[in-house]
Amino acid sequence: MKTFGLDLQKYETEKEPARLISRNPSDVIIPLKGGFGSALSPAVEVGDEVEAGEIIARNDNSISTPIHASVSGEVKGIEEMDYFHEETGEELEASVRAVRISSRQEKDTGGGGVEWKKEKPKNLRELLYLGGLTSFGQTGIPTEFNSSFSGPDDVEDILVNGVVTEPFVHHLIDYESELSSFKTGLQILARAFSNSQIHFILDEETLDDLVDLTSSQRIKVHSAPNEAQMSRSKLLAREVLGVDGLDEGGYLLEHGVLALSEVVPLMTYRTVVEGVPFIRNRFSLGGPLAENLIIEAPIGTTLGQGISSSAEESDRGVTIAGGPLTGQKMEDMKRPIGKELRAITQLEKPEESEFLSWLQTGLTKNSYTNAFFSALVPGKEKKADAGLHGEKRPCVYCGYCSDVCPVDILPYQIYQTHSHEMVDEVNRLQPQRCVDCGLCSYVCPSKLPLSSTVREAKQEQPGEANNYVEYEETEEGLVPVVIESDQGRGEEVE
Amino acid sequence: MNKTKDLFMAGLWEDNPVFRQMLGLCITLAITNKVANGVTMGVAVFFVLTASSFVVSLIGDTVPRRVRIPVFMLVIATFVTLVYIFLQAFFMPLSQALGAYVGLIITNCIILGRLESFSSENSPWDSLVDAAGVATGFAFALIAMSVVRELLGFGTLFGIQVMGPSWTPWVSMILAPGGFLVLGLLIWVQRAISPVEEE
Amino acid sequence: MKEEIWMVAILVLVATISAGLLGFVNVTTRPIIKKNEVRKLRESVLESLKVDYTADNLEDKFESEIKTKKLDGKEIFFRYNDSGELSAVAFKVTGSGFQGPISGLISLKPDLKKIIGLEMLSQQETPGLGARITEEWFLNQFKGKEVEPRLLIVKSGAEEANNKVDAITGATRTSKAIQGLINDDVKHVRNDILTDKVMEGYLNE
Amino acid sequence: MNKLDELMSDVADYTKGHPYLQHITEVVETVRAIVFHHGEAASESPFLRDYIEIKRYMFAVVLAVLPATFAAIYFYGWRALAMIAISYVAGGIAEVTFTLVRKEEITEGFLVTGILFPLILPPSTPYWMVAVGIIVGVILGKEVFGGTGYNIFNPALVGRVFLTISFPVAMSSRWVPPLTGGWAGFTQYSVDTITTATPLGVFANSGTLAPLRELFLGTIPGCLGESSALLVIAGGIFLMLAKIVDWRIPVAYLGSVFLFSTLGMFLWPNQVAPPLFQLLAGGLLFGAMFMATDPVSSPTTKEGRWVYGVFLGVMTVSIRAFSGYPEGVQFSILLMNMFAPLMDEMVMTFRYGPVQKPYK
Repeated sequence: MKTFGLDLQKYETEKEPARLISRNPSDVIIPLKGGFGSALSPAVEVGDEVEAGEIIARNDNSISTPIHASVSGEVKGIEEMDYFHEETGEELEASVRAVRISSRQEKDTGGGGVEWKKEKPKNLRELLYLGGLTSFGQTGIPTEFNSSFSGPDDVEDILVNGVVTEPFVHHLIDYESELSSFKTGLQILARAFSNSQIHFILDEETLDDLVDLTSSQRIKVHSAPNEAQMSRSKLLAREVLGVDGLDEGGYLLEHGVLALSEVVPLMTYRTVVEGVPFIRNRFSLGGPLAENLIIEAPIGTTLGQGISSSAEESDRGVTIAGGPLTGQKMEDMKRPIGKELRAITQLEKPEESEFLSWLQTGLTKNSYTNAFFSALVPGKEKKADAGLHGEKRPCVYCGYCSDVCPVDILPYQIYQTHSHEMVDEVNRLQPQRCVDCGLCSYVCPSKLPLSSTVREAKQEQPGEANNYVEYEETEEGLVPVVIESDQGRGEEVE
Repeated sequence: MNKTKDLFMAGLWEDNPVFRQMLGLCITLAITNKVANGVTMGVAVFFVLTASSFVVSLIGDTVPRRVRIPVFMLVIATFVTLVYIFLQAFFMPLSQALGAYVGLIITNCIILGRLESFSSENSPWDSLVDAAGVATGFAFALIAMSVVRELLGFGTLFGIQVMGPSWTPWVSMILAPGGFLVLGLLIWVQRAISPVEEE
Repeated sequence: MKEEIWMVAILVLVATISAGLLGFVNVTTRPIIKKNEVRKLRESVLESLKVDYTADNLEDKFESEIKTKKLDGKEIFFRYNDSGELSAVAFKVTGSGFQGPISGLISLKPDLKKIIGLEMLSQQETPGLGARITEEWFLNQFKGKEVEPRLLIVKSGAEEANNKVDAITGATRTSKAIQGLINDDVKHVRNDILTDKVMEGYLNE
Repeated sequence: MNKLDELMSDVADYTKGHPYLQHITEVVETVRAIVFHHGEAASESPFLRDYIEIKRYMFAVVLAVLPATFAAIYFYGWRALAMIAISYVAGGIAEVTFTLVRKEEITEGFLVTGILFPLILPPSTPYWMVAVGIIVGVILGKEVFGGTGYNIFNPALVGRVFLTISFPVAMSSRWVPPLTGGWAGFTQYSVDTITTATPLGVFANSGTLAPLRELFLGTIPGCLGESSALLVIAGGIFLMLAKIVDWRIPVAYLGSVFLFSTLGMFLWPNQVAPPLFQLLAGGLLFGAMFMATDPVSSPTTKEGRWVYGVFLGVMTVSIRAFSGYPEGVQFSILLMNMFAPLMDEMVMTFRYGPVQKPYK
């Protein structure tokens, strides 16, 4: 699979599909905040017995989504834990409360579903809210229950992103065995948001089997050509749906687009039809150090227990939440798995010392350029590790970063102007177009922090302060802050 | 005494007209391919600058502000013409080598600048010292540049062969580009020795 | 009003003093400057005619040996030997070089074919390259060369001939320019000014 | 090998504490970094990084000029190699001095400058001139601007042009005929100095064209590296395939030379040489493949690179036809280097509009 002339999938040598496995840990720790919305106060006390799927925290007055107990068992404790930014991975100084439950190892029982075809859209939205699904999307799924800053009528398009372009990241849905549930899930979403159009976007390879999905008028299936798309919802919204005005920045929801992950339709099906709320999350595990797995585990399972066997080896590898290009490094294996986790990638640490590496033929090295002999041996297994593969050097203006950029910005120019604090020049270069795909940093031979610099520049843009959800710690706990006005230079008062 | 020394040294080094203030570059670049030219021009500017500084400091208070520039120009022009005639009469070859540049001393910003900013408001003695410092600084810059350029460009100093007969002349040093290069390098050296204070 | 008058008065005063001073200096130095210029030209003439002179007897030598005539606006110097025969003719040759005008002084035998000597009066060629045309070794080459049919300045190492002079390495353009201006001016003088007929009148003093 | 690595690390540590030797710590560290690659993990996303690095990037260019270097030795003897060695040593000293004074890291860009520079010199250039040229190139072409990545001009060309205007005789009229047949230059040190002229010089003087086959193979006088069109093209194609240089610049440059010399041949038949001769003669191919494509001093945007290449072609043809210099590649590349940032700026203005200055 090629992305902008980059054959990133060359790194994946094992072609066997990922297996789906389940994990049932002995105890879970559930942060009272998952995805978009403020932190909540617990509705249970230490010593209480809880059932899997029982709501343990809820507040309809602030933007939030109810939190469920993900296993049946006894509440062992309510503790403070560090919180981190779900998109940027940045550690926040604030902390959230978390409930620790020890599992009774009983089989989860569904609460019995509803006939979704007969329900009113509003009731379906209530079910989504009560099922804990509304924390999805960059800014939450809008319902009548204060789950997002927008209302349900604001949603014009729902974009279900099934594109996978990063190496070692797998599709979370098995489109053969789970197709009917997935399809039903999409239909439920279509009914719940009756004013909107559902767009399901898949990469071409997977799409062929899914022709019958297109039977419904309300659901459109798009294919994203492999070479032209990076799996970023903003880019898909711009390129595939043709949503205008995204270059000015801001959340997708402000432009009427609700971007959802691939698992949401499946979880919707479970919540509405089977009556099981979103208590078991699904994520993919991949990378040279790990088996190719799709793991389903109760929310609150610690990372170490979630990825199990690989956990011991983490000292010789790097564990990344998300894909290798856009993910965040996970240092703490005790951190609970939240609702937002989609993928775990484990990469090896680089070799410590290599003799004259720049003279070596590099038969196993995959590279954007063909300066390695690996270019001549296409079938050869390609090494993927977490190394920088070189020293940081001044920019030599090779232009690789702008060549691979999917949104036609000039990362090296933004880097240069931003590091010289030339605010007007940075603004002119439109860093807000960036979709954080990380390809510029990936190809840079000078190993410059292009991607993070562009992100910084983007956040400094007028009106871009809210490109990432900002949290503020109040008496109620963490509350998402949406900054409406321009904070950039445009609003300066003399 | 200290003040006198400071005044002189400021013009000579810290505020060197060529290396620091970037004045008089036209002349500097044009004539410094031979040391003899540099020395002559240095002496000529020294004479014009000190003399006109002295005269202007004497009459500075008397001249109404509105006509001071014409008056200064007249004074400078007088001395420059004197030098020009003098050179033509007694140093014919030098006068030919320097060509129009002697006449152009009139428009040399160094001179008008010193008159305007210093001599017209200071005592004759201070003006004289200041002018002498600046003119020496200018001459120093000219000579420094012309030594490098003549040495590399002709292999000679004052026309005397010093680099040996097999020396290959660096033609670029004689031409304008060499002038720019040497000027740039010398400014670099000067600023490396006494760095410019950032404001 | 008073201030304006004062301004004018000052300006006039300064200008007067300055003009007076300059006038005085000019008057005193004019003869010297004039003399310098004449002397320079005469030096070149004598130089090109290969007349021995010293700084002291320059004037006498010139007066006694050289006759200056202005023909068709061109100054021509005739040299007569002791027996009154015309032994050499000298005149200016000018033209454009690579960087600017070049002017020189050429002296020829009375037949206007053989060069006695060449001197450069002014040039603006590239120092170290084209400007080497003022160097002795280059000018000395011209002695005894013939301008008939054409004087040629060729790359060093070429076949020797009566009308060939070595060029300056690396300064082809300047060398070509010199070749052109000598040939043109000599031809012009021979054909239009000092025609055989005219020459007859000058042959004997 | 690890022992050596440890030894170098110890040396670096020792110099760090030493009152005088501490100034050379950078050099030791750099040598160590060149010899041993130390795997460092990416500290922020993306965690997967491409294997291309500046050392390899620069080394690829050296690799690409190796065929031309062999040709230089074959045609002109081992003296060619001596010139390259001198260039590396003299330029290296200048480079190291500057990085030590500035306390910066030594960068790999010099690897390229050091070999490209001698290859664009006439084969009989005196050794001291090679040294002077490379030092001037490194200092005036690169270090005064702040080092690799900040230079406006191609350092090797700055050195070469400095030599051209400083020593016109040595640089433009002392060409030697190449050795051919058998082992040719591999068995001797240098070529006897028989002054001859380059094909372009011959054309400028007499209008005679050299046979294309000789130009293609390189058996005609010229600068060290540029003689053999064949090997230069081979190196250039390697660079373009390896994506080290952008194919747009050579293509635009050579294409525009072809176009404008065809045009010029009809308008000024006595001055403009025919297109194929123009393409193969002199330093055009070498310049188009290795000099004009220097990423630092050429435009970075694709559109800018097209414009750059086209202007280069016009300049080269014009200089060759109408100026006093028979060869115009060095001057046109240096001149266009100056306009490279402007071209990028224009592309950005087209793409994003002008810079808005709200508070001016």
